[in-house]
Amino acid sequence: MQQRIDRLLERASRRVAQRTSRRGFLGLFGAALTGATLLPLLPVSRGGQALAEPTSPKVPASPTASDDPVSCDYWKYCAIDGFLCACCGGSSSSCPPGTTPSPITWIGTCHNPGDGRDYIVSYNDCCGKTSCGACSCNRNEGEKPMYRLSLNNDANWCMANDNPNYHCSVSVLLGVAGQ
Amino acid sequence: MQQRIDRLLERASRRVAQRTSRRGFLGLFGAALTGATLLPLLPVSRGGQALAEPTSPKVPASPTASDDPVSCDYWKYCAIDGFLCACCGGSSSSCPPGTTPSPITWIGTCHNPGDGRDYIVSYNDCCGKTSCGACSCNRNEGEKPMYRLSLNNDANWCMANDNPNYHCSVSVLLGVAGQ
Amino acid sequence: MRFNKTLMQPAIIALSLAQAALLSGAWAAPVPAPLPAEHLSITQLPVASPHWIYVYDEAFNNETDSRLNLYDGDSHRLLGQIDSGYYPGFTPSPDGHTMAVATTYWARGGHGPHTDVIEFTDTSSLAITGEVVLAPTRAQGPPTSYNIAYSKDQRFIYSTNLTPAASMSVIDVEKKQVVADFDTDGCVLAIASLERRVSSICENGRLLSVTTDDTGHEVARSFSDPFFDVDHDPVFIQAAPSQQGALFLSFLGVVHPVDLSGMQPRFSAPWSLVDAKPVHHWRPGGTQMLALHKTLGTLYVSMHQGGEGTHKMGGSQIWVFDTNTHRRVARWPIDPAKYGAALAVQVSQDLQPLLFVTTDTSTLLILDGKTGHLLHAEAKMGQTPWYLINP
Amino acid sequence: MRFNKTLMQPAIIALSLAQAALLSGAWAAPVPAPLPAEHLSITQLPVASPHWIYVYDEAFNNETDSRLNLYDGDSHRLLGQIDSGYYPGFTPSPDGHTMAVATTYWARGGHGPHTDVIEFTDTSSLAITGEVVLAPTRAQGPPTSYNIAYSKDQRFIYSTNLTPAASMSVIDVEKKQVVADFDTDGCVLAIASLERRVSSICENGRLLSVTTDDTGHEVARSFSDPFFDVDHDPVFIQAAPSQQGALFLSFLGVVHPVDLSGMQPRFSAPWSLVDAKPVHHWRPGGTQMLALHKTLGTLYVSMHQGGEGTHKMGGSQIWVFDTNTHRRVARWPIDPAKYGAALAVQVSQDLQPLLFVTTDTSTLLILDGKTGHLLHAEAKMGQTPWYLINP
Repeated sequence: MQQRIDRLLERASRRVAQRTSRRGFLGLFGAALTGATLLPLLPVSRGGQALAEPTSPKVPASPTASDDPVSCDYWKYCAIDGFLCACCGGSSSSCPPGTTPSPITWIGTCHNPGDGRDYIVSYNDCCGKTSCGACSCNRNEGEKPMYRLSLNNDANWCMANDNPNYHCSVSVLLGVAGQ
Repeated sequence: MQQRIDRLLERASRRVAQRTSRRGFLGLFGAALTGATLLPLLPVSRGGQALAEPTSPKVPASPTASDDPVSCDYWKYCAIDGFLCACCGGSSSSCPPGTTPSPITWIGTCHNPGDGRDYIVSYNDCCGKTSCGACSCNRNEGEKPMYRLSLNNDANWCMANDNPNYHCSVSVLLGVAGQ
Repeated sequence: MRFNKTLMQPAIIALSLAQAALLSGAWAAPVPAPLPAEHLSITQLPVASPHWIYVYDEAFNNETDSRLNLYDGDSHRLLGQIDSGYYPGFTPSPDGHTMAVATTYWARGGHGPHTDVIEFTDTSSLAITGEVVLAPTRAQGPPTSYNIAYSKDQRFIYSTNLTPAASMSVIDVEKKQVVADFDTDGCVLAIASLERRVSSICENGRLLSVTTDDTGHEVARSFSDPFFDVDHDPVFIQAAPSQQGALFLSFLGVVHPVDLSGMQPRFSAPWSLVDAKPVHHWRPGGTQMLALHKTLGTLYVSMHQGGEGTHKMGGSQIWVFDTNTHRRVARWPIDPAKYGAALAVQVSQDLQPLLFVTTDTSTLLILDGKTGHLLHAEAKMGQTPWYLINP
Repeated sequence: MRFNKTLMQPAIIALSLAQAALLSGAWAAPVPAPLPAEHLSITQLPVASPHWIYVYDEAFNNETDSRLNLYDGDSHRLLGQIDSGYYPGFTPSPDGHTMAVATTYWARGGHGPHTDVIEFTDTSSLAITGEVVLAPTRAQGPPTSYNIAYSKDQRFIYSTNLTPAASMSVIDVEKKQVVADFDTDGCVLAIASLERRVSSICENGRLLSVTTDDTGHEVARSFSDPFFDVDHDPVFIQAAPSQQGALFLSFLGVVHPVDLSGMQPRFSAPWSLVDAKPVHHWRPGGTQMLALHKTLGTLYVSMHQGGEGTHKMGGSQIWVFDTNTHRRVARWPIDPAKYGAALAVQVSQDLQPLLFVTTDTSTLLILDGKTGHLLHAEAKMGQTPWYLINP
């Protein structure tokens, strides 16, 4: 049900994208993603898919590693693909100095072993400098191909930035999934 | 004596470079380097320096390797620094398809173990595509710092090409040293 | 004092050594003629071979400098390089004479104003012969065979846009200009068929097919029925071109043959690479997990053992199928400890096919396409060789 | 049939697992509050530390994408990146607030028209604040501290040209434009001294020193006597800035102190790092083979064992000298088998100095500058970290 609503809203925002100017659309979507009040606008969570087959070898095994933001095993990174900004001068949710966050993102739902909850995570790219090159990390829980864009981590999410050059990726906790 | 003459000629050509347009100069120098008749115009040979201390660990040890143009130990490569064009679609004396040879070069004198002779070698860069990346090879027999430009392999010798992008390096036999 | 000694001593050694060398040379066997002078030249490519392969190196740590490395599977030599910029799309022309590369460049390396462009490279000289500047809306995604596509008559190129709004630009190859754009209703990629039709994959599992006229403009469009389940078992976008259209493959290993030779796309019955026993957990994965020999009907798939979220994981085996019988005919192990895991596969289209495999440790493996015999392993094929293109 | 099973089975597992998770969660210990939402932000650099270091990565396999990585020698973290294009020159401004990078860019990645430019980056934000376009004649050579130089009063930048004719461009930093050019008679590099004087090294071992006026134009020039022997023991161009000028070092390990604080360059007596016994064959080598702590007078040199032609070979030991007494005070081994050979060295200029060493396997080593104790080894510092710059 939530899935269907989210899908509808996602389609609506894509239609907005098609009908408005590129920059106008970005302003709108950017605002939606930084304001916590707009959470229901987010696309479908990955929780369902992530549970669909529980034997993923990429699920963090060690509780120690899973809280370390410079480790690919960090639980928030369950659908990240790229260089961890925490290794590039930023943090797990902050872009390195001199780069610009992407206003558009892909979305994941990651399980926090610390409190047993699933969280919705926005994966933003940080843009404007060439590849950071440190801590390359590719995890794909619930990730979908590019035709399901909001769940895809292959597309260059810097695509809509003034400078679409990809530098690194952050994961931003938006809230508990399903609330 | 030869050294002094070569030095004088080198200075003369550099003065030409300073007094004529960049392109005009290149045409002249380029012709000098492709025509075998202009050999005496070449800068000082590296033979003297190469003998100055005979314990170089970079001297080709195995006669097998020293005849292989995709090996850094090839005797002609005694003062090469960069990617071997023979690994990049060219040969030891030919640029890869779609690249452009540099009309200006640095010069070495290499000992051929096959006939016991020292040969003057012109090291040309091949230019116009980004770094080949294959067979990186850095040998420096008789190599000098950038203020002795014609004996220096650090400068980008694509500098005078329409496209100064360095792709790989070749070694071109010009003749026996000292003749 | 100390200073002078350091300088002088080697000079003395040098003199005596030089004398020794002269003496020993004088008493040796008959003197061979000196080697002749060489002439600096530029290598010309020989006639193209079906055993050539373009290895796409994303150069992920330096992504503005991706390139296509042309490699000869018989001589085991690099033949040359086509620079391909940032997150490119690429496709050879139907006649094979041109490689089209759609890419992005900046005025200042990786910053300053940027330009999207399609560049044309002559595949016989590897020289760029022209370009068409695009609107700065080009889709920047993973390498596929379908980021851009020539129309079958080679007159137009279809190029995917994503801003994130999805659309298609049509480039007139002769006029070297963008002649049309149309919205794709959220559908992405460019799969050409008929004379001038292009199909895209939609988020609901349908195909959108748009026909263009001889000015490049849309004259008809239609949506197919959904042919796969996006939520439960999506298809990879790295489909393999087939004689009739394309072979799609799902995350769980289900083959979806799509026939684009008629007025409407036709979907044959899906069939699975794996049996249903979940204990096996064999799945396709990587960056280009399947390759099809079009005339022999042989399908090669990079397979690994893993669960949900492992669809980009490299393979430890290449599974080989007869697409006529849907039977697996071989399993060829790749030694991941020795060569890395298999990320991309491609097969030459001649009757003595070579199977090319690149791994996550940048090794290019060459296997006999009929027997699986490992013929060659070439290390250090760039940083991240994620895609393989037949010439 | 087979197809359906593959799809359905995981869904059943999912349902039962989800139920199990819910149940076990319901009976667990007191429930902690959910983690709060995070806000996406941009990291601000803290106040600069003398223990920061810029690691220059030439990215030799992708040379159009070189970069300066800013690294904290205390926290062992990357702090950020300055893109530096192709074969750059670089220098921090005298006040430390700006990093100037002279580099080359192409309109199409690595082809098309190219532009030489000096870019200015604010070292507190790592954002580019401006640029000056140069004539396309910029010297493209190895990294040194002297490819470009600020005048000591920070008003001008001197930038070396090589076409191969050698000249110098003068850039007005305030006006952001090239204001003058002068021929350097074949001499290269830019070593600033006095208020507005720049010196270059000549092929005969002399220094050319040119004084410029407040419009950037040449008003005086002079040549020094030769201070080293170009043919028999040339000095590296990777000299170390000293309090009075620069410390040059020769291939055979002879130190040539140059004092640029007076109206004419003064050369102190050369002294050697090595004794005269040729059996040792210890020599300096690498890409930045020496570093000087200016106030402590401590000199660090990367040393290896080798003969003629090994002057770019990385070191297996760091030799430490007191430049006042010319005595070697320590030999610190670097384990080349474990970390690679030492290509570049730099020392922080504070009184608890860190010695930074990069190796030919892209490792950054951090040693206590007084004891040589290895404090940290950071692997994977880019492709080819060939130079180190204090902030």
